[in-house]
Amino acid sequence: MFTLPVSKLNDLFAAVASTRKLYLPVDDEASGHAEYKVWHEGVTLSNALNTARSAKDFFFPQTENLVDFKMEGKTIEVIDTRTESEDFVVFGVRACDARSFDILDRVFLAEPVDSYYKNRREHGVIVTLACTRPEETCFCTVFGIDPTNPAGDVSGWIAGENLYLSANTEKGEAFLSSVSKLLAESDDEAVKAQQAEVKEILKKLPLGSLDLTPFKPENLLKLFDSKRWKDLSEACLGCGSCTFVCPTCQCYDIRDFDTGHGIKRYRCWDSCMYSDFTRMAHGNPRLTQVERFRQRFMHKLVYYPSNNEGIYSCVGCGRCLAKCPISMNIAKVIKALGEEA
Amino acid sequence: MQKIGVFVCHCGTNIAATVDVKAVAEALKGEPGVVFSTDYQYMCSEAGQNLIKNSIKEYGLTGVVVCSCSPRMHEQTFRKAAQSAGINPYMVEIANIREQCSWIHKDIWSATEKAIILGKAAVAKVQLNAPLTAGESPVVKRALVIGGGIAGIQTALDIAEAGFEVDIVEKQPTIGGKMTQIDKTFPTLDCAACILTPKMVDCAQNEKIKIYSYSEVADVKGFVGNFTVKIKKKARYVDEDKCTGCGICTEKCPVKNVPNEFNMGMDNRRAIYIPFAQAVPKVATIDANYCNMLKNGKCGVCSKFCTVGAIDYKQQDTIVEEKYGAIVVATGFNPIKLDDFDEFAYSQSKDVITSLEFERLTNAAGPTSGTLLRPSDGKHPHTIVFVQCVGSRDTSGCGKTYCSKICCMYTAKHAMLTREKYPDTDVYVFYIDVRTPGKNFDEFYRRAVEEYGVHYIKGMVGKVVPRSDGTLMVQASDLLSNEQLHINADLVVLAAAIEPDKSARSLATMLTASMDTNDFFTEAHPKLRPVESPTAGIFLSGVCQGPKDIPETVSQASAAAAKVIGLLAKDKLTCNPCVAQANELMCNGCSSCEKVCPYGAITYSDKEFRMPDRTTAIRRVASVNEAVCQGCGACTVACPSGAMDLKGFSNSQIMAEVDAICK
Amino acid sequence: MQSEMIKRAKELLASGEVARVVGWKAGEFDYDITPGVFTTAEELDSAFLYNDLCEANLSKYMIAQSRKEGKTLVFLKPCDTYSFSQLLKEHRILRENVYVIGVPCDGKVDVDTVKATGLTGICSMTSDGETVTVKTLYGDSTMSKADAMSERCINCKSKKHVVYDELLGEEGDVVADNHRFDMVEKIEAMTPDERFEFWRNELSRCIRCNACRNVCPACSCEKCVFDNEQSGAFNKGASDSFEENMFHIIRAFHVAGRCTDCGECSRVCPQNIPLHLLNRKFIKDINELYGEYQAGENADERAPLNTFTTEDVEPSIVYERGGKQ
Amino acid sequence: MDLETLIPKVGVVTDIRIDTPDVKTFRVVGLDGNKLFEHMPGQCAMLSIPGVGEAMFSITSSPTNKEFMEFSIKKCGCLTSWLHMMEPGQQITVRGPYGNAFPVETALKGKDLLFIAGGIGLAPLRSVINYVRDKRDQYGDIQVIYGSRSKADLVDYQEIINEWMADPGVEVNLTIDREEEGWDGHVGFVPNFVKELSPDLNKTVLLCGPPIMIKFTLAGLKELGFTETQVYTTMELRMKCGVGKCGRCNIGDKYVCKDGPVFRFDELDELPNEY
Amino acid sequence: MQVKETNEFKPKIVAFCCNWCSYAGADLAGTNRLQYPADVKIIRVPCSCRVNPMFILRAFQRGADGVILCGCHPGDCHYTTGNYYTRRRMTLLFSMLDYLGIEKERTRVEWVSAAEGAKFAATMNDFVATVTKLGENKRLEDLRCKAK
Repeated sequence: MFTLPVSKLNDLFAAVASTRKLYLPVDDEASGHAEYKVWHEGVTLSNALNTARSAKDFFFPQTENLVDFKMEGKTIEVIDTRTESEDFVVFGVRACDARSFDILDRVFLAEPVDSYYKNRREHGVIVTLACTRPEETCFCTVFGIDPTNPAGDVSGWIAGENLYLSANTEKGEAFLSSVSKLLAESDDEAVKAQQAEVKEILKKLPLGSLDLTPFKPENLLKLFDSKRWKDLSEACLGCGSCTFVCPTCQCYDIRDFDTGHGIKRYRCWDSCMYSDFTRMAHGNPRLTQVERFRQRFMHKLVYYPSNNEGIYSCVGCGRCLAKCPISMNIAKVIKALGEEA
Repeated sequence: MQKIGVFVCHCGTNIAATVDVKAVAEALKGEPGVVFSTDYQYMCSEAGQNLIKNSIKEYGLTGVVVCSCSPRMHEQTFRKAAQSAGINPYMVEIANIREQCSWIHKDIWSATEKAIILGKAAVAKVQLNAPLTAGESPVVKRALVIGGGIAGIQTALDIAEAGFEVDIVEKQPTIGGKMTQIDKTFPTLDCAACILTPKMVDCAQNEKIKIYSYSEVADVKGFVGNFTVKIKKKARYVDEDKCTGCGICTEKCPVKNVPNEFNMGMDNRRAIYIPFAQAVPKVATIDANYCNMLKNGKCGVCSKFCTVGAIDYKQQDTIVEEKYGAIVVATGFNPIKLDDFDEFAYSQSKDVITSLEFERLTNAAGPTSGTLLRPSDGKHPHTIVFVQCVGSRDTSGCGKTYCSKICCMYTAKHAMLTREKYPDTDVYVFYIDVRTPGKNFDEFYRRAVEEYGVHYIKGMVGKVVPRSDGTLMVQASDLLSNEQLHINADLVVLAAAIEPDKSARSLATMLTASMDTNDFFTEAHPKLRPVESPTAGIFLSGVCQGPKDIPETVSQASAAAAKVIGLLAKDKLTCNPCVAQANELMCNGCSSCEKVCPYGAITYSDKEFRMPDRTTAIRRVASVNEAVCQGCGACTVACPSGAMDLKGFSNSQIMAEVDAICK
Repeated sequence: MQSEMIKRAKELLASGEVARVVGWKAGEFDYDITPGVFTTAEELDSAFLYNDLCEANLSKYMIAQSRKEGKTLVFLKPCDTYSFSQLLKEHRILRENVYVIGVPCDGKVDVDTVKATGLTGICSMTSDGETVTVKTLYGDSTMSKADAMSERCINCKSKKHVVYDELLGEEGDVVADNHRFDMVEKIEAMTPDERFEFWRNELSRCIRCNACRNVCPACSCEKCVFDNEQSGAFNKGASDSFEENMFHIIRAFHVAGRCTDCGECSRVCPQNIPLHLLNRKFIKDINELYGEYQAGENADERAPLNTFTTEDVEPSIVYERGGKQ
Repeated sequence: MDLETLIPKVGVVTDIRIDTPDVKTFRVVGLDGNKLFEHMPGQCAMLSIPGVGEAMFSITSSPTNKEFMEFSIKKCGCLTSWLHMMEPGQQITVRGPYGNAFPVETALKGKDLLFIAGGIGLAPLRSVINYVRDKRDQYGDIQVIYGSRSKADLVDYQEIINEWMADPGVEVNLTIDREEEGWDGHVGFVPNFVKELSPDLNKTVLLCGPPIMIKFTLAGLKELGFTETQVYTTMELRMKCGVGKCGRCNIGDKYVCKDGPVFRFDELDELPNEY
Repeated sequence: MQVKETNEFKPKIVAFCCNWCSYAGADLAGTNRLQYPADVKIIRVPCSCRVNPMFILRAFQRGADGVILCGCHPGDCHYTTGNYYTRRRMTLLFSMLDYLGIEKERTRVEWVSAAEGAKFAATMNDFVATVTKLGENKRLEDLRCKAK
């Protein structure tokens, strides 16, 4: 484990930024939120627990160009516009978001590999930061995530006046060695102490005791047919805010845009909550908001785990709890369906 | 994907001198959908048109772009050519490379570049054109005239003359309107009744004309060529068919104290009455507000005396429904109420009267049998003051801002006639301006001043004060001499402003015809379509459209009739196919489009929709009456969802043009 | 108030007058209240809630609810009644199927406003009308209710119910001297560059989640132009700064003259974009150029964009007045 | 850069056959004149005209055809309308193959096969039919029951008449919904026709057609004594990526584009009824 | 055709003209050989009230540097009321664009009658000059459409 006084954080950021782009949570005055922004001199790390948008944007951005076409007469030219991603470092990722990358990996890196995602994933180094002041909306522990011991290429803690860093992967090792001049070797006493302290707070989290046991593949049809979906979804506006702030939601749309000089085929986030998500010329298998609402939670809690060794596609970051316009969320769904089961 | 042919016209050298037409034809070859592109000396010539026709056949073209002069010039020509070659005329688009390109640019390079872009925009538009078919709607060969004054009478007579049936709806018991109350007409001074009553009789006798007197329009549905109108025939308690108009009932009726509106309330009539001797139809009417029998069931005198048994106390209002192809509005006017003009003491003194009252006082059929006598004491007035512009050209808020147009002339007439009949009277006319812009009008006015010695004073009357001796003290200012005047008058005559009849507003709503802020009906175009309402099939006759004197009214009435005849002469109306169209699946039923439609072409109905989940839902959706819509497109922008689109100028077509131009 | 509302709701349900009740449902914490539909007395007893934290405007739900079998009872706050009335005017709600009970509101406590003061881990939050007591994982604190209210409530435009079948509590008045245009004026006073900078900074955060649109009572289109591939305005991912501008300009334009300024768009925006400032600009312009107009207030008045006068100002007014150069 | 499945190849439409008033069959090869890629019967490909749209279509030619691929496409939306307006020589983009295939090399091997199709539903089955015809010795009896609205709506009619019917090992039963002039074959709906024909219970069924036809045919088959494990079908849902990532086409935990489109009916029974 | 190389900024101007007045006015300008820059391209619409704000934004997206809308003079609309609606809609739209810091001079409404060929030409000359001075549209552009 390595350490660096918090007062020297700026030097660390400067050293990293001298070789590649460094992103970190920064307080945004206009929104009052923390957002990931590129570090440059004068930018300071946010104290907020987490960013309003998740960290998935780094690997799965809101929109990205897939391929260009040039059309002339009857001919089509396919132009592969992909370029090798720049190296970058994301500093200050929380444990929940760090877990979300594993969940996204299982989708995008499964065969056939999504090269756009992979490209960025390979060029990004994730430096996490342990949580010290969880919020009432946090329930990552329910999914077996330890917010005091976040994953990532490098795990980080800010305890007292010091930052502690510990590499978990080769990429992480390389990262630490690239800034080794600034770092000193250290024991993990301070980290352990902090972990113990935070764990006491974690015990008090109001959503820490959500029970996931009913959500298993063998209950698929039973959960699907639950009577509760109707009243849970009744007020749902069918907007996409939960899916767009969610670090694990990965549905996307592919669209063509005619620039006047050619066609740009791009992909953008899509939401299973949207009424036209599955609409076809001759019908729609998910006609009402009940089905769409059900799909989102069934996917997170049943379908995804059924295909991925029981891993839930939710990390308990609490963003959707904070952002849903009508305050309906996965915690309420877990409770409601759990009661029924 | 269309198969488009592009035809670039040289227009001799008009285009070819500044636009490299061959380069344009060549450049457009590469556009999506273009399968043939060529240039030619004169596209509009027969040879040029044949080139288009032959190419349509040879290449199986589905769309045509002609790069030539303005579409205002030859769009019709090329559309017809395309049609004769078997494709829909609306699959033709014109790129205007003459008026909007070759004629305004000198530099060949930039003119050619622009011509190519305009051509591309036209190609992009044609790509999205759809064949359009002009709809047809049948025409009911019958017209309705609302209002039976001189305007309505003239219109009805002219229409009937052309052989079409026409109905007049008049809310009074007789037709004739305001003109019946007038004594003589300017500038010829012929008797109003002498020229009007024969026309009234003509109406009654004309087989093609049907008069609904004492009736009102209750409801109007439909559109040009095909209106359905409900007419409410008010109960007159007299069987029109039986009544011979003998008048015995009006003499025997015991209720004698009913103010006679024909004489402006200056004498009385009975509860059963015939408005005046020449009334058409000459049928008695019972005034239910006064009739003892109708009020408390005690009397029945008229019924006893009626030899033909025409009296029917049980008569009810009835509704008649008729179909019409055209409707003429001829609702006329009324003098404004003068209650707000305290300074003239109109409500305080009987001897302050309006000009229309003055007309009655000088009319042989009037309350004084034509002798000019003061209403208060029946004495002959020696000093008469006429005040013009009472409530006209008034920006103070109590009157009307517009000029009532007729007052200058009738006041001159009154002044002149007074001086002629009673040379011993002093006549003063107070005016702001004297406006006499008609044939022989100014001569008429000058005669009043020069031959008859009427005292015309430029200035306004400040106050009229009734005095204890029965005279009226008129305080006024002479603006020319800048003096304050005090005139001791026996009679003051106020030239009250005229305003549209109160019934016009509700009628306009029924007709979806637009009105201005003064409640005058708006014409479709002030210069080009002055007798038509913007709402197709609605025509305007007389003062309902704006203040007019009799000659003007009659000419407008005939003009409206001519328009109506033109419409009724058609068996079918061809509609403009470039009209709005509502996509019912996207329509919210919010009524925004309906609110901005100047023609009332949009209606709403609740329709049942089959939902994807096989349930049905009832939704309110808009639909456009293609016969009424004129295709302005106001509704398409008012519609937030884009459910309303305009055929021939659709959102996607215009955006395709935008894209092509900005590329 | 809450118990009174429950009592009336139960009565109306029991009498068969209404088939369901639309109100607010309690959540996990005090502040995460969900709009809910109640059909039985038991449901009302267990979850129905009305307090200083019930922010959601329930009027838009009535579009769908009023098309269900039987009448629906809905509780509307004063500002919600404006949205409701506007929807009625646009024939989106079947009035005969709705029973409206107006309920008083003297400003709602907004959790984001409370969080913005720096409080985190809020597990409970209660208001007694004067003071808000906040319990967090890290200690308790209190604040005055005024400090806990969002801008839209501080600048409340009206405490009057414009439509109802029944009113609980006292009827309030239109708040004439509100300061809701202050921020618009501030922006207008900026230079064009500053304004551009300001809005770019705000709108670039948009994630096009459609929360603003879907919550907006004025945005009730059967099919939104932005979702319609054929409309020419199809726009899904905010792929370019243009699309961010386009979406918000056109959305504001489409609701211009119809927006009642309920403020739901800004409340629900996950990115805290002050979207109401766009709508308020239109409202302010309309008030200044065409006379005071409050959407939803008067059922018969024509919407300012659906009418005109021949004396209207010319578009060139924009060059002549407006903000700094 | 890695190979990216979302980036399509360019295909040239070399031949367009008009099958029915609203179905055309498009022959597609690569720019080099060769087949774009190999596939198995039942698999699909994403066809697109950039700027217009992209959609999944079943490959209707048999893998045994080494020269080209064919797609029979019914005109129903924006993209398909464009495809129908194309002329030979037009280029389109193609990516795939996607999804699973009918288990021609495993479960179906050596079996007596009964193909039941309605309307455009013949398209995915045609690939299998021609595949097993080309490998005739590896399969048992082949029976095709095919129906459509009218004679003109029978897809691949010429091929059915000229090749399948001429093939001694293939029994073809055609039906149309309503009587019409010039048709002396069977008249009636497919589900009833199947019941009338009462095929052998040892046959494995490959069923494809409109949802309502599938529903009644399946019921009919069960009445006759067939079990769900004997019947295969192919599904169609909205797809964007084709590789199980965009999140659209799932039925429960199965993605139609990846785990399907071919399902055996007993598999579908375990999934939510959301298709 | 020879391609002329030029470095000076040539703005792209879209002019929406109503069929009855302004388009005829533009024709008249042509008939009278009144010059205005070729940068102006006219789109014919039945009435100025047909112009949806979306068209204007679309033009900017696709690379227009200025958009001008021409209609009949208020009171003279062929459809009686169309341009009154245009006037309100565009006033509000332009005000909103200005509010967003987008150069208001890039948008304009002018009333040009069928008789005002000279006014049409003068208006276009003036508008082109104004937009040329402003330079390229940067604030309401879509970068995807700009890249060649």
